[in-house]
Amino acid sequence: MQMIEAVIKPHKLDAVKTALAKLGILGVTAVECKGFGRQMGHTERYRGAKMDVGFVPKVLLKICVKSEESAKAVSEIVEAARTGEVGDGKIFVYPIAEVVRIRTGEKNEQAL
Amino acid sequence: MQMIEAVIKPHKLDAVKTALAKLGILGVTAVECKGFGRQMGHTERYRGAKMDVGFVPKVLLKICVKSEESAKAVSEIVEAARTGEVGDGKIFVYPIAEVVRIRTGEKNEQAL
Amino acid sequence: MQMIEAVIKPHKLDAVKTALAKLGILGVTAVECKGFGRQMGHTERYRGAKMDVGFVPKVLLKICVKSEESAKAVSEIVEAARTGEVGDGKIFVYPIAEVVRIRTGEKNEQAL
Amino acid sequence: MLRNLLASRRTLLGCLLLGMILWGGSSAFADPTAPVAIDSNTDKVNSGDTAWMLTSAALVLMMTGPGLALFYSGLVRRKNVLATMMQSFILMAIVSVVWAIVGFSIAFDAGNPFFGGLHFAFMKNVWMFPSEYAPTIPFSTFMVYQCMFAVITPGLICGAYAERMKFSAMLLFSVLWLLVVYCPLAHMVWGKGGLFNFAMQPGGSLKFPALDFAGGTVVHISSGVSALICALVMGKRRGYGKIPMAPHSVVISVIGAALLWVGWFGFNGGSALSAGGGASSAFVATHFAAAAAALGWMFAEWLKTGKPTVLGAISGAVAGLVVITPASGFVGPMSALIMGAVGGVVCFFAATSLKHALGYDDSLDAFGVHGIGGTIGALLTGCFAQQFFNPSVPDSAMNGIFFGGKQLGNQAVATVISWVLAIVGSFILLKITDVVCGLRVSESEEFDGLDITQHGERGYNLEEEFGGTVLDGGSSGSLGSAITGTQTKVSHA
Amino acid sequence: MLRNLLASRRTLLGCLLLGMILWGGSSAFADPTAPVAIDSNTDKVNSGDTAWMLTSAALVLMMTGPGLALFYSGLVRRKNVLATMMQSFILMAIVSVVWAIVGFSIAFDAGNPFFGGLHFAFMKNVWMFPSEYAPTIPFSTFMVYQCMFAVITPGLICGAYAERMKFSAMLLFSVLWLLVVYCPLAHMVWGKGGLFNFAMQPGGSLKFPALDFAGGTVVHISSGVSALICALVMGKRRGYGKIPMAPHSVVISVIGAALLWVGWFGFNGGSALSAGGGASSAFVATHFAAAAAALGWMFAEWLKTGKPTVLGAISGAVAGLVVITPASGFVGPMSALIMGAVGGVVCFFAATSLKHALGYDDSLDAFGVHGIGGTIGALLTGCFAQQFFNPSVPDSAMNGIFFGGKQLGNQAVATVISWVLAIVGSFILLKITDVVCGLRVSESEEFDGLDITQHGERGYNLEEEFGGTVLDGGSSGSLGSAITGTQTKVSHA
Amino acid sequence: MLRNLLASRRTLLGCLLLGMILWGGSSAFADPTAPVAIDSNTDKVNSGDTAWMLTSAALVLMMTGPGLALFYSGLVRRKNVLATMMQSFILMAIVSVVWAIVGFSIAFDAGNPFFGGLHFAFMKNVWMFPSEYAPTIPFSTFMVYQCMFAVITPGLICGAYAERMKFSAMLLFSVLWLLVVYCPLAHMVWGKGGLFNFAMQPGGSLKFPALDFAGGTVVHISSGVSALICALVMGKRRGYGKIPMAPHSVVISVIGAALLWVGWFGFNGGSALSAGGGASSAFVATHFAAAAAALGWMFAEWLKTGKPTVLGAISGAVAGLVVITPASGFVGPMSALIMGAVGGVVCFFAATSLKHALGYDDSLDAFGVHGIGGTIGALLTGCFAQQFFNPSVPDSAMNGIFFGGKQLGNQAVATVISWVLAIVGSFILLKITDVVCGLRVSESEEFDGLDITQHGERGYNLEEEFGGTVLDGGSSGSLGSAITGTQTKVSHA
Ligand SMILES: Nc1ncnc2c1ncn2[C@@H]1O[C@H](COP(=O)(O)OP(=O)(O)O)[C@@H](O)[C@H]1O
Ligand SMILES: Nc1ncnc2c1ncn2[C@@H]1O[C@H](COP(=O)(O)OP(=O)(O)O)[C@@H](O)[C@H]1O
Ligand SMILES: Nc1ncnc2c1ncn2[C@@H]1O[C@H](COP(=O)(O)OP(=O)(O)O)[C@@H](O)[C@H]1O
Repeated sequence: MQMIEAVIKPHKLDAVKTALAKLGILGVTAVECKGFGRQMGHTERYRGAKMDVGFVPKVLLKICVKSEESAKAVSEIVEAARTGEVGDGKIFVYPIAEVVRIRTGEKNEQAL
Repeated sequence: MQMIEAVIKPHKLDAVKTALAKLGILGVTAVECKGFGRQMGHTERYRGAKMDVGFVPKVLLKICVKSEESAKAVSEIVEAARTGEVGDGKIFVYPIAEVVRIRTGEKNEQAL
Repeated sequence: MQMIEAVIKPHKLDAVKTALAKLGILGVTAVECKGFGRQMGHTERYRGAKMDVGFVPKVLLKICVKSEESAKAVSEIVEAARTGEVGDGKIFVYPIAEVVRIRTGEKNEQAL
Repeated sequence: MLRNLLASRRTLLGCLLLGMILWGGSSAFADPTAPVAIDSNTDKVNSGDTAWMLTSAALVLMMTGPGLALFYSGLVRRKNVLATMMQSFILMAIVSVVWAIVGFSIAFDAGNPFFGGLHFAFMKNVWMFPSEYAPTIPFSTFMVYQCMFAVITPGLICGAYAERMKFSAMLLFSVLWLLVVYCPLAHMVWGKGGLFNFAMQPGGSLKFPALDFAGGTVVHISSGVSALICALVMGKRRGYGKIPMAPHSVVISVIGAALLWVGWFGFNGGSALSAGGGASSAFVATHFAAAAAALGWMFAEWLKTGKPTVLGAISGAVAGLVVITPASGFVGPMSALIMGAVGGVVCFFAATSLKHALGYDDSLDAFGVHGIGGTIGALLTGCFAQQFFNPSVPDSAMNGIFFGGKQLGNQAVATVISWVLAIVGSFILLKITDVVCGLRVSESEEFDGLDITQHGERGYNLEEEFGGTVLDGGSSGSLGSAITGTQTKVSHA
Repeated sequence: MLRNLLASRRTLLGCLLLGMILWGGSSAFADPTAPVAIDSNTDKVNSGDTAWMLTSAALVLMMTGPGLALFYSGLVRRKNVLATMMQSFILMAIVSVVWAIVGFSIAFDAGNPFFGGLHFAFMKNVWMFPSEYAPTIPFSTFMVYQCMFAVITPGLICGAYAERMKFSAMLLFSVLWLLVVYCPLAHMVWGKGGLFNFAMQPGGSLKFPALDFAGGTVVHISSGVSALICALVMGKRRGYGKIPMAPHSVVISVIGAALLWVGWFGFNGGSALSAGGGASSAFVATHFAAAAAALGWMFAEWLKTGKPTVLGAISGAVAGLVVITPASGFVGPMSALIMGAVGGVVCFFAATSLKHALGYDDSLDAFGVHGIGGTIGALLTGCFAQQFFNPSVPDSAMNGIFFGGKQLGNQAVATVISWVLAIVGSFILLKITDVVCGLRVSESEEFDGLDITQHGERGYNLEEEFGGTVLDGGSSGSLGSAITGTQTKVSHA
Repeated sequence: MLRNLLASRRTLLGCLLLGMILWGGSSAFADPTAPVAIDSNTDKVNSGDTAWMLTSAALVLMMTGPGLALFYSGLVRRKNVLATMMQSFILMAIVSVVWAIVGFSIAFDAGNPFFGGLHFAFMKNVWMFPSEYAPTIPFSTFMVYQCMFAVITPGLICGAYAERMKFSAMLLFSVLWLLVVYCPLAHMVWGKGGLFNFAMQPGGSLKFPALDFAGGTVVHISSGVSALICALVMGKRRGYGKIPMAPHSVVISVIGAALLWVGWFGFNGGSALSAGGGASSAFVATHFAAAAAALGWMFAEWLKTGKPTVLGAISGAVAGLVVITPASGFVGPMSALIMGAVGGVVCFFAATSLKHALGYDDSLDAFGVHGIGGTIGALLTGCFAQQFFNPSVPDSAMNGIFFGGKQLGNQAVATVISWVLAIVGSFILLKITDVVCGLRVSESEEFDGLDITQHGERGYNLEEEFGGTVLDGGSSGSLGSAITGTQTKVSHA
């Protein structure tokens, strides 16, 4: 199994989830995060003090999939999350040693 | 070493921490997250607009352990976090290449 | 490629980012998190009920780097994030199977 | 299950009996009281007094919403914030309606020493003409001012059952409590011919003229003691004492406390029912008592635990306001200051040491602050009252014991009777409510929070990015885009 | 682009024409009205009435800020919270300035049935002397009280275009709307010689004396109907009906609603322009209507959807306040209660079923609550009014139809004319604004939120740990550390 | 360490000397002033005036809490929100107590031109009888109204030392400052026989009758200039100018600003001490100045930086309120409008360009808004004042220079003396406080935030899910579950 971590623009969350659902992937864990990269944060001003926020709000998705599904899932995510502008985000794929479903204790592929 | 990532129900956090402490594992990093899966989010209504929240609040725990302790730790977490109802969550185990304690620069097993 | 995950004290974020920028590493994803470990949380009191908060706010940084840059990056982070007091945090290094830049579909080293 | 029901049945029977005895007994006391005089001459309406009383009425409503709503909802956990606000808000609505229909009449129509009659039911005769109660303002002004008191009193009890009571149960209990505990008590203390009324008692012999300027017994003892009963009958919140239940936002509690302080000027100052020396004197007493009590609680805590908390300071201020309530129109500024300081320190110990020693879960310390504070206040009024500050007091024998009077006894009687009425009344009504619709939410509902389970809403949606789905609403019609023909111009940055 | 412009030009031309016809037509009606009498004798100023009116003015300003600002901003998404507050706040500023310069004069100087003259422009003669409008208070008190009404009315419209209108467009539109819709309508209803004015109409024949105590037509119909036009002309928010747009903090909306309720006592009670039976009666009606309407909406929702929401209860209270506004000085307490209950239920359906059926995006239901509520209120006033409660009504024929009068007809006329004026006026002014500066923000600005794109700020910076950079400010000078010579002692814990 | 102490000793010595000179000098000026006349006839109490003054007192308290508490605490970082609120709140308490004991007497008892006597200490004679200061209201009303001014003034200074001062130091400094700076200045301006008092000066020759209607010098210059000294003496917040210190919630600052605006009607309008033309005129001036200043600041910023910020608009409104304070009872509506606009623009530059150029860290711009605004206001009063609007002004020579008078000179003298008193007084008192308990928290405390380190609390506990442990409280007793015998029925959903 592999863990796909995708850092995406927050408003693409729905599109990505829909795309994954089409592949039959329903389990996803999402984390709010802040991205630093090419895309710049905006500027704010408070009583004349100008400040640059530095980061851009992003969502980090974690999707655990069977290794053979991984490539397909990655390409679907790329498709769904792309706007073509800087800051669309990155996908990282990790090897996974084991997966367990807490409710049943099932392991690995059964656990997904 | 391995990194155990456990997505659990938030109110099980204390139980899991206690269980880990019994194994002598005191270091844990916790992240608020939102889970999408079999368990459904609740429904809200604002001025007649009914909306489904979609996600369920979860906590993502990251626990780095020695590889030989991993199996024990996983089974303890399963034990402590289980309610038997849908949405109890998942555990993912990752291989880890290196661990460093920032304060001392110690590496790997000494760093835990 | 490798994924460096660093759990650091929040106020060290700027120093770490600056250090990484010196190595030419500009892409970082940051997540708010809570740490449990040797460092203790503070105590609060509300109408005489004394409670221990248990956790300490931390920031989890994820930085994906080429494997050959990893060692250098880790040592720079250790340098920048250290205060010498308990709770400085940990660094975990994961192997990564694949990286994709969503905007372009570029893979692996080009995607960084 | 069955046992519970049986137990409840037995309790109910007992209650009914007790109720009948009370009611029956009350007629024994009944003197034929003359009806409340209403003067159809509006010339006697004084614009200054009316201006002050309308302002005061607005201030007292502001105490409940947003004052109390904020004070209490800041102290609960995030998942119960709306439900707690709702308790205050919906009481503004439902109590007012019940008050219009029958509550006001029970409290303020002439009747026996315990209940008023029904001449003012459905607001009959409650119009622009001044009444015997306050001869320089319209009777409707008096009524609506008193309405605001009736609104806040059951609102105070909410503090005891916060985070676990069913919304339907809370509605039912509050309405019953208003009719069975509040209105009769208000009648006894302020109503024409009431048991404790010192100003309008047409020669009754079995009376205990008590000094309660703005509701130490009627409002604070009644609600605070009932709160204790609620906490005991309902049991603790799940996890109480084991998991931390830190206030989700002391910030909004501070706003609430400050608004309570400001509103209390209407509560106590308005109880003079006119704008002159009496109102001014009550206003000053209120302010100094609150100030001294905030310091009292804060310093007591600082000494005991090493840190002066913000929650402590605001709780102290509220405690001081409670303590001074019955006394405010009868005491001088320095007496008020002393009463406040005493109140702040005592309530600190009540809400911290006492509560934890006894182990009941009065979530937001409605008893510790209002029950204890109200009791102290009623008794201290019997120590510090001075006819000098209130010429309407008929006799200097009603001075406090520190000023040569002997009022303390009557104050104690009024206090005890208020306690008894609150204890018995609340216990019975809780049991009735439990039978009718159940008091507590289920374990899983308590866990998920009242906001989502009772009201289907969440207080804060700060993480808007995680989307969700619109199930219904907003998508069927198409008027929004169609009717205008040409699309409106959208400027591009 | 070009087509749009052409279309706009054509529209503009039409508008101008229409405007000229209106203006021209108005002179046809014009009777030579005597100037507003001002009494240079300040002895007639009554301190009680003045106290109440100043208090009321303060209360009405509090309705806009923080009341309305909170009520509305709680209902938008987090990224638009400040922009929504700003709309209320900046109206407090800009409307007041326009009011001082010319608005008050247009509304309250004597003139023709549609517009006042310019005798009071730049606050000339608006000083401490009492006027014909309110002979017991300074004219300046009357003016500033009315100013607060002018402030809140365009503020109510904000609910319709929230989350998508450009700040510059909002400013321009509001000022134009004030001058073209609000001031004339206020003149018609309350101004000396106005078309609907029942109290001060010097013998005009083409008049429709209407009862609008505190602004059912002037404030609520005008703003509510204009809100509908805004929603239609501007189109829906992007994603409306597809992505959830849950209120980001019902908590602050509850605070806002409670403050609206409290402030409304000044709005309606103050409209008596003195502190006596009339103010008291309006105060009571206001309170009971709000209470009944909160319950009405809540129970209707509870029955229909299974859950009583907090947002429902507070919306209901506001609806009740709207409904009672025109009637408050003319009806008895129980009539108010019934009107409120009806209003709560009807507005519930308007803001939920009706809106979703038609599909326009009135973001915060300015139309559903104020448009519908105002209309119901104006008509029900024609059913429930009683001369008994307001001796200034000249004729018992102006009683409501339930009390033997026949006022309903005139109420309907006033309602229809208000609708027409609001529809035509708003449509034209939106088109003008669109041409001048564009109505809507761009798609990406709407996506990023108005706070950051229109104002360069964010409402909440709760995650302070993620740093950022200071680009400018605070680092150049060095006075802060240098001047004191020795560093201040820093204690170590 | 030692050097610091020596330095401090030397400073202290200097201070004592200076104090003695001042005190000694003051007796040189002293005319034998007649005691403050108190009229034991309560018939002269006017209910309308009293109603307005009590309302105003309530409004002014509301300015501090919740107004100022919200305005300031929204501007700090999340970790200091409660500590900042606490500063406002605890001043409501501690200043009131000091005021009762001795503050009021120093300020308002007759005495020399600099200090009052002690006839009113411990509230002696401060009862329901009217006084010379305000012959139509109880003296206690006057006292409590002035108390609210004493409460807010040190509260304004908090803006300068926010986010870094020790709580104990803040308490001590505020009390000293009240007695050494505020009370004497209030005496000079408003006290019988005070140096600048134009109305009640029994023939002193060395006097400078100054116009300060509601406290431009007493409240705003004194606090604003002291704030500057605080900022300079205490030094910058750590990281100032390097790490962003964005306001954690402009949302609550907007609420605060709106409440300040509303409350200011009591502040300025109430300073007429009666409800008539004077109050009305001050009310109107207040409103228009705030409105114009909000626009002034906003448009200045819009032009200069390209974006109109919400924080700018609300800061502007507050600046306008400050500027108009000394003038409000002496100027007409259009003068107020102009003064406000000027004030808004000037304070914008003071709080942005000036501060950043000089580099001191006046965290929340207490100096930029109150110091500069108060100074402008005092001087502009000498330009725009008109006897027409305030018949109590004895002589039309006291008109502003734009209206044929020559008051500007005296206004300048009063301004300069206020600056000097504030500078010297604050500097000395800060040094004393530093010696006694240290001014600043330690570096690590500043880093962790004042909420947790000074008060042991956090402002927001929004992430309740991360648990923690209850160390103490709630678990020992068992009354909560035991007493009721049978468990309460828990309904299952
Ligand atoms: N090396 C990296 N390690 C971890 N996260 C990264 C890295 N580079 C980029 N990111 C994340 O991806 C997001 C998008 O990257 P960015 O450089 O802004 O645009 P793009 O992906 O279009 O080149 C960043 O905001 C950051 O969260
Ligand atoms: N494939 C997956 N990848 C990542 N997280 C997952 C995956 N499947 C489930 N999860 C996480 O586990 C949680 C529980 O899963 P769910 O399907 O609701 O119940 P259960 O684990 O009992 O079958 C989800 O809310 C989600 O956070
Ligand atoms: N085994 C672990 N797995 C995951 N995170 C850990 C582990 N041990 C520590 N951490 C994280 O590192 C942080 C610092 O650890 P701590 O023991 O407090 O100090 P130090 O790193 O200086 O020994 C913790 O707050 C926690 O977030």
